[in-house]
Amino acid sequence: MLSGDEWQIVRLSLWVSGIAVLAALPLSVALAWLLARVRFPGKAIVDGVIHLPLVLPPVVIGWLLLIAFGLNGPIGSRLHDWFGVGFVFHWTGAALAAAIMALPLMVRAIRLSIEAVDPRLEGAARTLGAGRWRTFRTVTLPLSVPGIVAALVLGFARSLGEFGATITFAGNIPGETRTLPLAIYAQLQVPGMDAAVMRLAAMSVALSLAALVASEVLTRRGAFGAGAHVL
Amino acid sequence: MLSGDEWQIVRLSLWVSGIAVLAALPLSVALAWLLARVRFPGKAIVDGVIHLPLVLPPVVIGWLLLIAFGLNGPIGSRLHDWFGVGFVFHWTGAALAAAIMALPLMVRAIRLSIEAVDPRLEGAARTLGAGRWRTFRTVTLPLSVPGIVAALVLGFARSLGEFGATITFAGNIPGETRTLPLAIYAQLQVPGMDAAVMRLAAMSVALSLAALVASEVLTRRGAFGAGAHVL
Amino acid sequence: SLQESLTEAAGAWAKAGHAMPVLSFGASSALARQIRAGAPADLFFSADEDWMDAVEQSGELRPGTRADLLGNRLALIVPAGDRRRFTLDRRLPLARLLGNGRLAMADPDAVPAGKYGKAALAALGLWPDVANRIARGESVRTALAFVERGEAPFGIVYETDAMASSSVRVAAIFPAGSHKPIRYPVALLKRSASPDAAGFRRFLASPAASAIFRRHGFGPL
Amino acid sequence: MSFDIDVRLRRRDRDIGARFRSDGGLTVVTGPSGAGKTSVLMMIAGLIHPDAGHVRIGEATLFDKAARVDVPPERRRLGYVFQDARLFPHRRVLANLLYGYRLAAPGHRWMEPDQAIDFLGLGNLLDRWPRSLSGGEAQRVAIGRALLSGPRALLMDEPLGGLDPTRRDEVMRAIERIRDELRVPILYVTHDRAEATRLATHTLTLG
Amino acid sequence: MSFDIDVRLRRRDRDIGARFRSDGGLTVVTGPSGAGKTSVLMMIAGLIHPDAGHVRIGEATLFDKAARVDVPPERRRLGYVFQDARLFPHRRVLANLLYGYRLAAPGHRWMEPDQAIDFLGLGNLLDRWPRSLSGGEAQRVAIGRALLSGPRALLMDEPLGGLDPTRRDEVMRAIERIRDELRVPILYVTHDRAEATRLATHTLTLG
Ligand SMILES: Nc1ncnc2c1ncn2[C@@H]1O[C@H](COP(=O)(O)OP(=O)(O)OP(=O)(O)O)[C@@H](O)[C@H]1O
Ligand SMILES: Nc1ncnc2c1ncn2[C@@H]1O[C@H](COP(=O)(O)OP(=O)(O)OP(=O)(O)O)[C@@H](O)[C@H]1O
Ligand SMILES: [Mg+2]
Ligand SMILES: [Mg+2]
Repeated sequence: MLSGDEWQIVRLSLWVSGIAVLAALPLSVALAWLLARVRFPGKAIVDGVIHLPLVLPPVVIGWLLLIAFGLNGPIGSRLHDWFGVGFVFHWTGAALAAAIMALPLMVRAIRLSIEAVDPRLEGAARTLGAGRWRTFRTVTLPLSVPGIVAALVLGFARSLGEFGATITFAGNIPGETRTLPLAIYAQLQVPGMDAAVMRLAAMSVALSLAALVASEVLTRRGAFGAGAHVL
Repeated sequence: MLSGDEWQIVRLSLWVSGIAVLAALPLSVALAWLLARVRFPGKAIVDGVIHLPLVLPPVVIGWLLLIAFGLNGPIGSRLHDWFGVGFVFHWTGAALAAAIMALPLMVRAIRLSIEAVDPRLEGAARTLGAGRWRTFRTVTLPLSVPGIVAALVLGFARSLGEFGATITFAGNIPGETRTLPLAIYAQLQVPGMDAAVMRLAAMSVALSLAALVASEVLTRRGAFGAGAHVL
Repeated sequence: SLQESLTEAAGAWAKAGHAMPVLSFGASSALARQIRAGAPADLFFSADEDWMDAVEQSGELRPGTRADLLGNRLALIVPAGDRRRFTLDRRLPLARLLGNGRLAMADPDAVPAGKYGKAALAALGLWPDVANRIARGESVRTALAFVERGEAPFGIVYETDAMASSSVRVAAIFPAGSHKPIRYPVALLKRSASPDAAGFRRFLASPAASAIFRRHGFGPL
Repeated sequence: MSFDIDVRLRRRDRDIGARFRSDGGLTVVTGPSGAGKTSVLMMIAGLIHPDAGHVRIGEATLFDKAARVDVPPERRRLGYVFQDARLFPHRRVLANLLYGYRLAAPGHRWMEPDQAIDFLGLGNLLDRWPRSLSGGEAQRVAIGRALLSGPRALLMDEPLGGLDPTRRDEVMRAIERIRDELRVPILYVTHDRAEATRLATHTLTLG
Repeated sequence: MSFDIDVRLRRRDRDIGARFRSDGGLTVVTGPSGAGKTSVLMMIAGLIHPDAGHVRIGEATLFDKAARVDVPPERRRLGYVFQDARLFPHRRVLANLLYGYRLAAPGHRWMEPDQAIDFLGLGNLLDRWPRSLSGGEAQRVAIGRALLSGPRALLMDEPLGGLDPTRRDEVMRAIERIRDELRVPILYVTHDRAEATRLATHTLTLG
């Protein structure tokens, strides 16, 4: 079916997308909560910045990442000096690009769910002795599970499909940053490689289908005995 | 500030994204409802197909669109013969590509909101004489407004940023399919055009910020007197 | 890339009293696929001979109208601050010069600039040493950006691209014999209905157009 | 008009249901918490599917497991006052009141909005959002909404819960009129003995 | 332990609030629907901010506009039984009951889970999801949850609404014990005269 190289690509894609989504999750939750429940000056700006990866072509995002997180960039140079972390030409760069591209989708999904949580339940938790933070952890967050699951699915799918920012920022290096979309793109450039393209594309689709099915199972688990008194 | 050409690009981007989102909205609502409230065999497949534009690199989606909707494609040829509609090298193609790429985000946002609608309210509407369809229109849909607004914002932003599928499917034709991302990409190909890139990117960002602010106003309008008895 | 010079050439053609041609720029692969899918195009100007061959094989070209219009050269580039010059031959210790860095170039298996680069390095016997030190870009432009930003100490791009960027410097030109000649073929498409198409194609081969291309660094054939 | 009800439902731990006939009037349904009062009303309304039995009201068969009759809730024409008010949060009070009224065939309506607004004391709440109503205010709107939908029978689940004695008395008087003058059959869940004694023409005890 | 309350709130159309002192015991709060009973309880609990006034319970000043004291709800230690049950839908009944119990300092607790489960008859509901409870069952869980949080005072908003007479009597007996033996001050909203007469040591009428 797939060649050894192709398996390596699939494994790398899974790894990069998995790390990207897990890394983006806490930030997404924090931003979603901020946007859903807090009024502060400059909120529109924060919201706008989060949406940038959607609005700008991915190549531009990759280019901005290169400027900021490259070895000579203001953030990248410090990260490199202090922690020895590099992004360009490294799988961490692919994961960073994927996380950034997935972020707006994840924030929005979680935000929708947080906004749908009945604030009266949060009030009840407060009277029972839970502070703001505990109320968030024990009431708001668990009731936002549908949004979190949706965020994981959307984010994972988006990461799996991420191409433009990754190749511009992290380059296309076999075994390091060559994820499925990069491999597919390379094959697309060669006349007559349609079969290889289709095989890799099918692999992407299979991975995301698995994630979808897993998410449906998760949501059904989290339905809190729904189905009773349904109408 | 912007040159005449650049204004034309902005206008075209707005037009293409606007049409794309409006065209995708009814389909998104229908699919979201189906996925949220109906159990049917093959649901996972429908869900999977909807996610394809996220999972596959945009260029592949553009290529698949080309195969299906090109003049020699099974759908494209018929649409051309019957209605005289062409997509390749035509703004309709850019809009179609943008709509397809926005669809998964829109469906998911609306689905999240529909799932959060209390089914007991739908039950109340039924006892008051509203059939399924009227209940959907008068109860479920208005209560899903947060998701619909989120879908419009996400979809519009995604459409504004759409590049890979568009250039592969509809080409890069000034005044016809050269939207902001394509123009930005073209400038990026030319070394030393960073200022032009920045100007166009700023335009994209401004458009999406405007959409964001409009959406916040919309949602606040639709808050049904929230704020009372808040906790 | 062809984009700027072709835009300029089209402008000159229009100034001479003709209708402005509609130009669509994209990767050769995308354009070729659009043509095969029945896109209403008149002329195909490709940076990739393989794709021109593919379109020809699928019978989309008007016989006898294919011609190689432009040539280009392959350059080894370094960041603008780097003052070194090199001679590209078998003795160049490219791998050692790279150190931990990478050699940025377009995908050597897929994109024409990368394919030429790989062939040239192989002919010079340098390829085996650097094969696993390559940073592949999606296009020449991406490779250029890596060198511009100082992420990669060396890159291989077309001379035309190197000339257009002030952040990189040409450290060496690949010897002409180290790779197949870089050619940009053009051809009329069978489907073309425009009466102007053939004229514009002739114009592109004319001295007036050649001057434009030459100014951007192309070598008209 | 009469009830002829026989509904049963298998729950995880035990069976729930009721079987009774009554020739119109107001049937008070009582029984301890969890006896199945709400479940029976929901089955009659068509919001839960009984595992067996039938629901006949007057001439109309609304459900019959054996005969495979199952009229959907919107065509049963039963005015349901839920235990919780269940107002539509996206419609103001007036729009909530008129929701069923507008859907009802004019010939089926037997109360006008003005009347309902008047005896339920909703006059100064009409342009309020449900979320801003007090418990008793919401409950009164819910009663009005059900009455205005022109139902052939009423299902009322503790409709006076949360009402103060004065309102309670007014609403009870209205219910008596609906029972006696309009002869709308009523199924009425309550735990209050005084209410039961005053309103009941029949009593059904569950559990 | 005593209440010393003075809270007021400007609403669009009129002012709402209450001002009273009582030296412990159970204060019944009555008044017509919409009088502001729930609003007063919410202000005391810290869930709505009064525009002016103060809230003192025993020695503790929980709110004082003038002195800029505003203790957050979670540190007021007030057990609130809401007019609607407000159970956490994502926790089973037992987890709902224990939510406040676990957060309370052991020294503040004055009732054990077993006791509450016993006199509220919740034994066979412990592993159920709130969504599957009947109205009365949910209400009983809500009462238990508030009692178990070890509060210094209770705010009860029609706590017996939806309970059948037998349960009602049992819960009332428990409330009497809490009032008399544990001497927890209670603010108790009800429309029921019998309930008021039986439980009240003071009465506050709003509206
Ligand atoms: N999904 C479910 N799974 C198990 N038991 C359920 C479910 N839904 C409801 N029940 C139980 O069915 C019984 C009947 O519930 P119902 O709401 O009809 O009671 P009720 O007589 O209206 O009580 P109340 O007076 O408290 O409102 C209750 O014990 C309830 O807990
Ligand atoms: N956001 C709001 N805007 C305007 N009025 C409001 C708002 N929220 C509450 N009210 C009004 O404040 C008044 C007091 O409400 P509250 O819930 O305190 O009444 P209550 O005495 O508890 O009544 P009930 O016995 O019906 O529960 C009511 O008339 C209510 O409609
Ligand atoms: Mg009930
Ligand atoms: Mg109240």
